Amino acid sequence: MAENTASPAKPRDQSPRARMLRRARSHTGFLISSAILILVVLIAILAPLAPHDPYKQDLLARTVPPVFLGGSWEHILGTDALGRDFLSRLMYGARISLSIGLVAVAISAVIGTTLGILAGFFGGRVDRVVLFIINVRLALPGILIMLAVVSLFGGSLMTVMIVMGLLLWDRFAVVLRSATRQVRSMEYIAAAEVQGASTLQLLVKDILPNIANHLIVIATVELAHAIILEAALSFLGLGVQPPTPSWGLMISEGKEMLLFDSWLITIPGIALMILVLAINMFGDGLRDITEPEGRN
Amino acid sequence: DKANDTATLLFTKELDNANLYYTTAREGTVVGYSAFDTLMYRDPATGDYLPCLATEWEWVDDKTLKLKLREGVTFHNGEAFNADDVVYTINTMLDPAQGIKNKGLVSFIDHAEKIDDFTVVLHLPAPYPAAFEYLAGNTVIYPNEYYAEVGAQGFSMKPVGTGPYMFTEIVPGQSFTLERFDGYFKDSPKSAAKIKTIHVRTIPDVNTQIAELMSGGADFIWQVPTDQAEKLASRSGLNVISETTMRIGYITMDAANRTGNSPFTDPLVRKAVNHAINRDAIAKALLGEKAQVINSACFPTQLGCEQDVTTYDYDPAKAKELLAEAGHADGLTVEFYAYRDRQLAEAMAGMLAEVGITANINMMQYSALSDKISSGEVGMAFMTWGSGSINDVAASTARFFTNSAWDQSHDQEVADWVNTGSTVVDVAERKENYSKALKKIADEAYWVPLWTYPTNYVISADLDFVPTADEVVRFFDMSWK
Amino acid sequence: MTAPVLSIRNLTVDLPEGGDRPHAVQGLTFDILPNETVCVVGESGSGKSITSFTAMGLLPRALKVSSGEVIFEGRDLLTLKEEEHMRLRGKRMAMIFQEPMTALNPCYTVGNQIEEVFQAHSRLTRAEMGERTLDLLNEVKLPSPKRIYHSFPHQLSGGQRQRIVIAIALAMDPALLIADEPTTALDVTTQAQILDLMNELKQRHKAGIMFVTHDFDVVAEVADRVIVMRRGEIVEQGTASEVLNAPRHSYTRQLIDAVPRRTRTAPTHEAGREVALDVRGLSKTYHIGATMLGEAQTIHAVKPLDLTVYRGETLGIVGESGSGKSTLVKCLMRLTDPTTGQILIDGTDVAASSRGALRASRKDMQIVFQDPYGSLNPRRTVGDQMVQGPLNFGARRADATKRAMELLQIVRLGEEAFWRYPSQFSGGQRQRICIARALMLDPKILIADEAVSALDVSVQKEVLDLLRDIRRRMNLTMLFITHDLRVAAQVSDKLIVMSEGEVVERGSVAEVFGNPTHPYTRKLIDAMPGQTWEVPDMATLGPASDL
Amino acid sequence: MLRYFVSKLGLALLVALTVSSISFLLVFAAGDPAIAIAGENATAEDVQAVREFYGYDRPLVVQYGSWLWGVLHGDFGVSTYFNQPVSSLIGPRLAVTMTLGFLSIALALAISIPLGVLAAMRPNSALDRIALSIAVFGQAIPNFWMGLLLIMFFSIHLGILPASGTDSWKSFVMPMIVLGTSATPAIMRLTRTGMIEVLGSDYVRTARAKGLPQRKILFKHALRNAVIPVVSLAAVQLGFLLGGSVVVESVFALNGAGYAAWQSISRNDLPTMQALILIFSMFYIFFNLLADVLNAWLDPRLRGN
Ligand SMILES: Nc1ncnc2c1ncn2[C@@H]1O[C@H](COP(=O)(O)OP(=O)(O)OP(=O)(O)O)[C@@H](O)[C@H]1O
Ligand SMILES: Nc1ncnc2c1ncn2[C@@H]1O[C@H](COP(=O)(O)OP(=O)(O)OP(=O)(O)O)[C@@H](O)[C@H]1O
Ligand SMILES: [Mg+2]
Ligand SMILES: [Mg+2]
Repeated sequence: MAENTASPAKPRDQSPRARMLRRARSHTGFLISSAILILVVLIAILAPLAPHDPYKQDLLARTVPPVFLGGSWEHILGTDALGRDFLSRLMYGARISLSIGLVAVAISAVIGTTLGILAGFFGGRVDRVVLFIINVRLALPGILIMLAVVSLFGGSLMTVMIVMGLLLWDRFAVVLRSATRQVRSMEYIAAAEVQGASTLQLLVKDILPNIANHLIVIATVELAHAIILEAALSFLGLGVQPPTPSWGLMISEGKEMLLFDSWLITIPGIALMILVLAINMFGDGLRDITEPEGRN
Repeated sequence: DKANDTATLLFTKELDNANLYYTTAREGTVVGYSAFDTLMYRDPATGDYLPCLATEWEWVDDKTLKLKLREGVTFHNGEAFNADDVVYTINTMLDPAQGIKNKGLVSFIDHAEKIDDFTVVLHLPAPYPAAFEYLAGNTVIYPNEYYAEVGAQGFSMKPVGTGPYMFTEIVPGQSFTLERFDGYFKDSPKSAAKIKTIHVRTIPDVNTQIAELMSGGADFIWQVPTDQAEKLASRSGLNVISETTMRIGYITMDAANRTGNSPFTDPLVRKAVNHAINRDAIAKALLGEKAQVINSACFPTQLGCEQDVTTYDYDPAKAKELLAEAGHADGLTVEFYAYRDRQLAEAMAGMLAEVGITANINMMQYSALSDKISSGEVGMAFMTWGSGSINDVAASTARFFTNSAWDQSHDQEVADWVNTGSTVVDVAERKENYSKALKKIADEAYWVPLWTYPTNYVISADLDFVPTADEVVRFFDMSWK
Repeated sequence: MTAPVLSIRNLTVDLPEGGDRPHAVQGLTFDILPNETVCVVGESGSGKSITSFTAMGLLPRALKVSSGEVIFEGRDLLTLKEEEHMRLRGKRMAMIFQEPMTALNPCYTVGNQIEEVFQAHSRLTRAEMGERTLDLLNEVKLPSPKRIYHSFPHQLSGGQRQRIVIAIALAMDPALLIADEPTTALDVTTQAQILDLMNELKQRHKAGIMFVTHDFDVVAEVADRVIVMRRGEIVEQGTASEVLNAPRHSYTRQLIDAVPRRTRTAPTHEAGREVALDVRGLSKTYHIGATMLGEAQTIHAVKPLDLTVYRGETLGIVGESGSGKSTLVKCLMRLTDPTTGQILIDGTDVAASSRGALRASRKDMQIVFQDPYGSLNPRRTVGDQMVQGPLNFGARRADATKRAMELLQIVRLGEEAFWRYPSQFSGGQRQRICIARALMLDPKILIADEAVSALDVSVQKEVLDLLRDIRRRMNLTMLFITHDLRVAAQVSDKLIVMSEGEVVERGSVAEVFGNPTHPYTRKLIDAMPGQTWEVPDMATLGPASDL
Repeated sequence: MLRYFVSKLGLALLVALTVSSISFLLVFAAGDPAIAIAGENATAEDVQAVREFYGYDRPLVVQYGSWLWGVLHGDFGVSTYFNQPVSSLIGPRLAVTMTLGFLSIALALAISIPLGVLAAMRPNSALDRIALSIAVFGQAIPNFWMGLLLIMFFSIHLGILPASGTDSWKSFVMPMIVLGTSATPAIMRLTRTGMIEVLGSDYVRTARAKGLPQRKILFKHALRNAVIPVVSLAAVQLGFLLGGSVVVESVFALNGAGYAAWQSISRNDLPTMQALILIFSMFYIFFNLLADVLNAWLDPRLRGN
């Protein structure tokens, strides 16, 4: 509860970053999710160390179950419908899924942030135009547009990333617009302005650092969103092209056998879920850690 | 289910239009057999043409066919069948203003002429040997008065035919219901309907279909992927039947260099691709026992489908050699398009990779891909073709090797043979021309002919049904055990 | 002697771990009698609000009472069950809060919000409730109670809302009324009315009132007894006249000494005849587009006005909230473009200069804002923000840094402040940083927009002293905006009084205070609280008792 | 007030117009619709004939103009795939999707608001943690997987719910759960933060000081204010649900508009797709206006005087 007790700020410790790190160290959710994310990233980086070639098929060893369901140690997580080693595909899949998410989010972050900051900073006509663009974007049923574009250009990894990037920027724009507006109205911006700062300086030195926390938090939300979305596109057969092993594609390939060899969908499904869960928890943690900064 | 004499059938795709001249989908063909009748009927077992709405026919000359019609047949709405219906149906559908979709059904006819109430003459613009295939296939006869009254759109919502089943309800995209037509004419080569109600629902997801079947919500599913079908076979209460169909798979390669930089202009490369793919292994593993590897660019039972052609066995070493000879010792990267059977495409791409051909798979919607192919932008594609269940090379090879937009080889010699084969009437002559064409196609390795597709049917144990090889589900052949 | 309404015995409330001190309040002991107003004063954070909340049972969860008793009508509130306490709240004890703008739920009519009290604590019928509510609205002197009854909070002014809050508090005739800075957010005229009302109600309802404030003028106006708190402890208590006129504790003395005198303390400045700033016909009109709130609006925030400020002079600009003071300043600084008029500095018309030319002229005029928390970028070090200005105008970093160090010394902060972040400074310190930053560019004119309003009196005094000092040292021209007449009187050479975007009065401090011509000015001066109280001269008092 | 709505409506129309032209262009870029219409057996001549028959050989602007003119007269054209008027085709499908959309949003609100309120009452308590985990979980599980799992459990294992179809209310239970849980996390989070903020607000403190019971404070004073941003979010989410029900509709074989839209995309069924995209965007715009009105009712500050 925020009883407005403006306690006299005591010089206590160093930079805002140092205080953030201190808060981070005592935030369990943040620590756990960071650990998971680091693990996934490591797996993605170390994918070349996978036990098998993820593309090497063996039609005589199809759908071998994983070790714990009676398979062999040769294929720890079994093989898929074309006899490819599941563990290896899963490891490469981490790479694909993460890069899809990251690239898509990078693109949308650039678009959304630019629009949001412009609208929030300049207001007036610029704001109206940006709001209109945001409205148009929101009114367009995104997933349908995505389907249309992917079915047009084919679902190469690039297309999927770009299309998602071009359609997921709305949240960045909306949130950063209001965050920028808020920061814009702060007196330190006026102060910098009367000190002769140029617009670019204001944007880069004063606005951006103060909205960076929003940016990062949304980026995590959208990252999770993009990864899930890729899975949905793959489900409809319009995601990444085979044989590229994205987790979404693996789930969608496994879905055929859901009723019989359910591990084909369960393993990548759980992997995906843990990743998305971790990203979301990470985002929540980040929000908790950075939020109080807004006050002073 | 058996208790209320209603069989529920699940289809993956919907019946887009119950007015059969406006659909090219398999579902239309299927319904056509049960709700309508054609002038003739082809016995699925023997391949003979039996009298149906027409009782007798004779060729007056190469281009004129005279038919005697059956008397005493009535449409579902009570309208009597006579020559007016036949003439009206054919001439109406030939009118370009109608904008029908499945032009092939009538386009071989110039016009129909009424001689008397039960005699009509069909005038063909040119000799057309495969005419009976169509007349016995989907060139169904509509009631003229009713059709004139409701028009094309009205008819698709409430179609009326003479078939053993009549439509009672159509929910576009979702389901349709057929009811036994008790006034079906006695002497029909098709049998009368046995089950009272046939309810066909569209469920796009195979898992959901299986779930419905296992939970008793349906009696019949088909086109089930082989893996699932095999697993379902062990379940009690369900029967799994696998039956061949006329659909073949093939890889087409841009031998005519329409894309501008095609490596496939070199026959060595095309042969290498042929050698690289282990069709047997894929067919066996992924399509099941009923799948047959083919070597000729047509379905084996089709009239004129020459079997004695050059074959290319699985030999990766040879493939590599050929590639090296063609100057691609370091390998080759191509775009590989496909519109269905992702797994099969993947398996083939995997094999191509083994010999040094990196095939980047591009899965696309059928329409988008056919657009791309016919505008000459595709180097290599994995396609399938069902010949519209027409048992004649005219419906398969003839489509792909006559210099049309679909022709990826543009071999004038082949085109001439195929055209002759499709237009002369004499069967021996036709076979000879097709044979020459198919031999050259195989020699030149324009295609990689792959395999035939079996269809897996999974039906509840209560249901008695024997599928036919033409991929047409005849509702009137179904009965309860 | 009558029994006290509220009797606090040895109360200690703990602060959560990591706070700046272990206890929010410690060892508090005091009584409140019926028909008595007890003022609790002290600097911000001294524990005034925590004490009130403890009595009301509204303590934030993070805080825990560790010892003591709060006896109300014979019962210890601290051992009471939550439901019982709930039944007392609003009925036997009531509270008024500082911020009237947000104290009422925006979604319900004020009538509804008053009636809720009756619903919770009485068995009146609907009609009776309505009647009682209207009576209350009358009692707190709201015009046309019927209309007010059906109004939503946003349709009322701050002063009107505060009356509603008071009406809510008085609804059940409570024995104890706690008012936590009930007038701090209001302007002087409204404050005067509310204080009158409080005095009147005390008599009528015979309630004991605990009145929390940090303003000694207000204390002088309403208090029977005074309690002075510092850092969670009571340092002094006594009757109003004892504490106000003969404070014993050094802290109390310090507080009272910081109260601005109504007379000018700064030595009269020999203003030159050189014009530093000449403003002609300046006006600003805001256009608000139609929103869901209503039709499009045109607000004449500043109506055409003329101003002349001479070099070295301090011009005080006073006026109540919304009178256009800040808008005027924003126009002068060209933070917003004026609608009409000229702003002449050294013969250049700033109002007409292009963006580029504007940057150059910005050097001449600098500003210090009201909010010490909002006017420093939390993500940049103090030094970084200070040197940015000179760098923008082409100075070398080394020179700028040197200058910054000097200025930090001048505003009495160590050089190490240069490397630290704003969050590590208190409000007063931040305000000094802002002043230093403004001086980095060697401006000719310094504008202070409510630069001390957000600060505690003692801190306020320090900053004012600092400003005075600097002004003398650097021969600065200053525009000093405030709504506090005492502060204005203390620092200004000349005054202008603004009301509804217009200058209604101008002249020297003595002229304006001594002989106000405009009725608005007169009203403003009359409304100043604590007029009867002369701040005692600390030098005449004996040694402080705590020494 | 009225002017405000008129201008807002004007803006909405402009948005709709832009959306429709964007989708129009997109659909045209997606390949020659004539080929899709002509079908598998068509020859090049057939395709050309179709092109002329449907007027796809006219300039794009002309086609767009005539389409728009038709729409203004309530005529969305004829589906090239089903060969039926689009309006009669999509009517029942929209009904299915709307039913599903409303049920799902209702479920989402029914779960997320109480949960959000409970979580906000004691931030960082066990209950709060559980609520947040539910939220995160709901976000992390792909819709189609959850759908198939539900089918496995309720249809095959327990046999109490139909796996597909729209025959009875039972058919909507599982789709509603899947779609509803996907909308839950965002709404719950917003309710929670909103409630936390409102519970810390001055007017709630005033309400406490009045001695009001907890129930009344929560539901009368706090919730109404906290729910205002939730209304806007729910409107946006509802718009998304309608457009995004593709996956769920295909899993549960619901013959809805989302699935139809997707199918029309893959079949180049231009008129149907155009109509659906337009209608979805109109829904979005309409729900947002509706949310504005609802909020104006909830919050008198947003009303005119
Ligand atoms: N919810 C809370 N959590 C932690 N500490 C708090 C909380 N509320 C107040 N405090 C601390 O308790 C101390 C006393 O605060 P209190 O609000 O009583 O001060 P005050 O005298 O009312 O100040 P002001 O004049 O600014 O209102 C301060 O140090 C403050 O930081
Ligand atoms: N950006 C703006 N848009 C529209 N109206 C504004 C804007 N800024 C100020 N106003 C209006 O202009 C008038 C003058 O405001 P201004 O902030 O100058 O008053 P002030 O005297 O500084 O008040 P305070 O003492 O509260 O700071 C007010 O009615 C205010 O509502
Ligand atoms: Mg306080
Ligand atoms: Mg102001």
